[in-house]
Amino acid sequence: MAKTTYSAFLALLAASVMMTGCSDSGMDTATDNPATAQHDEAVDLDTLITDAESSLAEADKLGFAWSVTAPLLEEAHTAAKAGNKEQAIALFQEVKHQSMLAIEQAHYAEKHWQLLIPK
Amino acid sequence: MKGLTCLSAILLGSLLVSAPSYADPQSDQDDIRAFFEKRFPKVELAGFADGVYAINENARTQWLEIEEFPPYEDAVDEGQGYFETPFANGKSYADCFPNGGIGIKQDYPKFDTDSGEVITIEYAINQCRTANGEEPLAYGQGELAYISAYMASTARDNIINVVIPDDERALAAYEAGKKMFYERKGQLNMACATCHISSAGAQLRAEITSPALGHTTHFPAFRFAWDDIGTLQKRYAGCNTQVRAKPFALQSEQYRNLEYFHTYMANGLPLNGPGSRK
Amino acid sequence: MQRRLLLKSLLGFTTMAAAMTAMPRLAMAKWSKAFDNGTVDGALNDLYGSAELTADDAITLKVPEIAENGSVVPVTVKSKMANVTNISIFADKNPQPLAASFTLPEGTAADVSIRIRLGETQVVKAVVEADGKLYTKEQEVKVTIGGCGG
Amino acid sequence: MKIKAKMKKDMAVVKVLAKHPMETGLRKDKKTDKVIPAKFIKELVCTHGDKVVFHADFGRAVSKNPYVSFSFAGAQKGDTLAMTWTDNTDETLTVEAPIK
Repeated sequence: MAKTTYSAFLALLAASVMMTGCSDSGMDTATDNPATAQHDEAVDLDTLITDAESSLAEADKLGFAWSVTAPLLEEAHTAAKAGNKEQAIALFQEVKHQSMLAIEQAHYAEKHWQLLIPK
Repeated sequence: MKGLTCLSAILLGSLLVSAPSYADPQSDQDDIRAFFEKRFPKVELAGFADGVYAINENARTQWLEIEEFPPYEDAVDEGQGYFETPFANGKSYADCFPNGGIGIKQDYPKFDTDSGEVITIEYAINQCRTANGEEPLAYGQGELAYISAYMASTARDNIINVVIPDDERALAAYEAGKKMFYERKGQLNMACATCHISSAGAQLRAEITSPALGHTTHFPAFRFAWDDIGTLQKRYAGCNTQVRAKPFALQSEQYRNLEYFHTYMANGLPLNGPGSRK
Repeated sequence: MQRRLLLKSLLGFTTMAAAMTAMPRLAMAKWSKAFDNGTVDGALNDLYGSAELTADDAITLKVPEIAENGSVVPVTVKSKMANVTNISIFADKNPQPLAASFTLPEGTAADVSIRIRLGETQVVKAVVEADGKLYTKEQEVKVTIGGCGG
Repeated sequence: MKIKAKMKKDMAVVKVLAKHPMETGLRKDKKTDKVIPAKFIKELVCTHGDKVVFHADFGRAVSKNPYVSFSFAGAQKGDTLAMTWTDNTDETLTVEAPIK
């Protein structure tokens, strides 16, 4: 019981984080993300690309991918091809970040989708 | 922090107690009706078929004026033309449907116990085509939407009567559609129910959100935003995109299940499609 | 049933010819000027030779308070006055304010409806010409940015 | 063009929906970024017998697929109306309809 309570709490927290995340409208979250700001040359672009793409694929498989993520991925690839490594990293990280949130939404929905049913 | 944990424990607890594995569709319908009757006491059940125009007088007046000379009439005529044109093999759409396809929309979506899937009227139109050696049409807009609009027009005022047969797969399809209706998704973390149940009738930016009850009655609809007739599932994809969730393919299993649930909720309401919407 | 007639078909041609001869000569010339004018007063002057309007409650202007859709706003103008010869509709913030002008011969009621486009929230003005004088009634129509609806 | 004309007491009530793009010439094609050339109805005339009973001049603000309604006296059930529009490219269409 203690464990399930904890994960429910996590899910609620994730949901509330997402809610606040939305209020300052989407696309510029890349710059707000501390993980992005702190990266340095140590980031391996190839691993990041694999991560970003597999996260998005998982979110998609769960039926929870965001409509804004795939265009972002395209943008990221374009940046990488153009040699803008820094921008590409930021964008791939954002793709990964959005996909993780989407996956979290799917998990949350699995447990709590009935909350909105009128009683 | 402790308070929050406590709250979530209570929420979880109540879920564990109150959530049966499969809800009873009939009682779902009763609950939704009771909810909307309470929220919009002045609207009679059949009135919900008018969508947002049942709950907003200003919008209703303009809508009635548009419906006096509706923008979809030509599309319905065109749809009739397609519907009545025989296939290369000499058969026609009429051969695929009960009662020659006339006045039958109230029975869709149907659950096909042979294939184990939900059959919407648009899905059936394409099944009819492929069974007769014709290429399937694009879903959403154009020829198929016009045919569907014509078929809807022949079923106007008929009472929606979606049946969930005594079949586990049918109930599972219904349940999957229901889940999709209530689950939050997309970058905006919103469910269908967020706007169309919890906040139905509220002002969302410049719009008044329509009640979920009665959504399905007037599709395919002519939307001025589309400048054309489009199907219900095209609207689903639009709604998903509006909350920044990646839409499913039109007539995918997911959307057909959603339409199954969504239309079942409207059982007993009159069909009034095609309708015009903003 | 309606019959669609091409202009070139004989019947269509005679109908058109009848329409052309009966049409007031000035109509076309009036058109280009007033409808291209960028201001309400300018268009009024082009159309009527005057921009002097008297507000009058004998005119009914039916427009929505909030437009459902800015690209199809239903407008109805009625007047109880005698000898109404023309009704025009203006939208002051559209690039060319004059939206439509109706010439009403004797026997045609001062009661017309049309659907117009409004690019933004603005005042819709009905102008009625009766016995050579101009009367007006106006109302604001709010136009919001759409997106939802279903 | 669709016409619905109906006697209501001693007045013929006429409703018309013309099929026309009503392009203002002020709009750009989103894809090509080119201005879409103007094509709009300038004039709609209704005749009953030899008499013009209604004459409308349209500006660019008239909605796509223009709709107008009006009513006039002196007609009878079964009479025929002729409605003619002319657009800025001089294309024109005449449609006849009976009064019901």
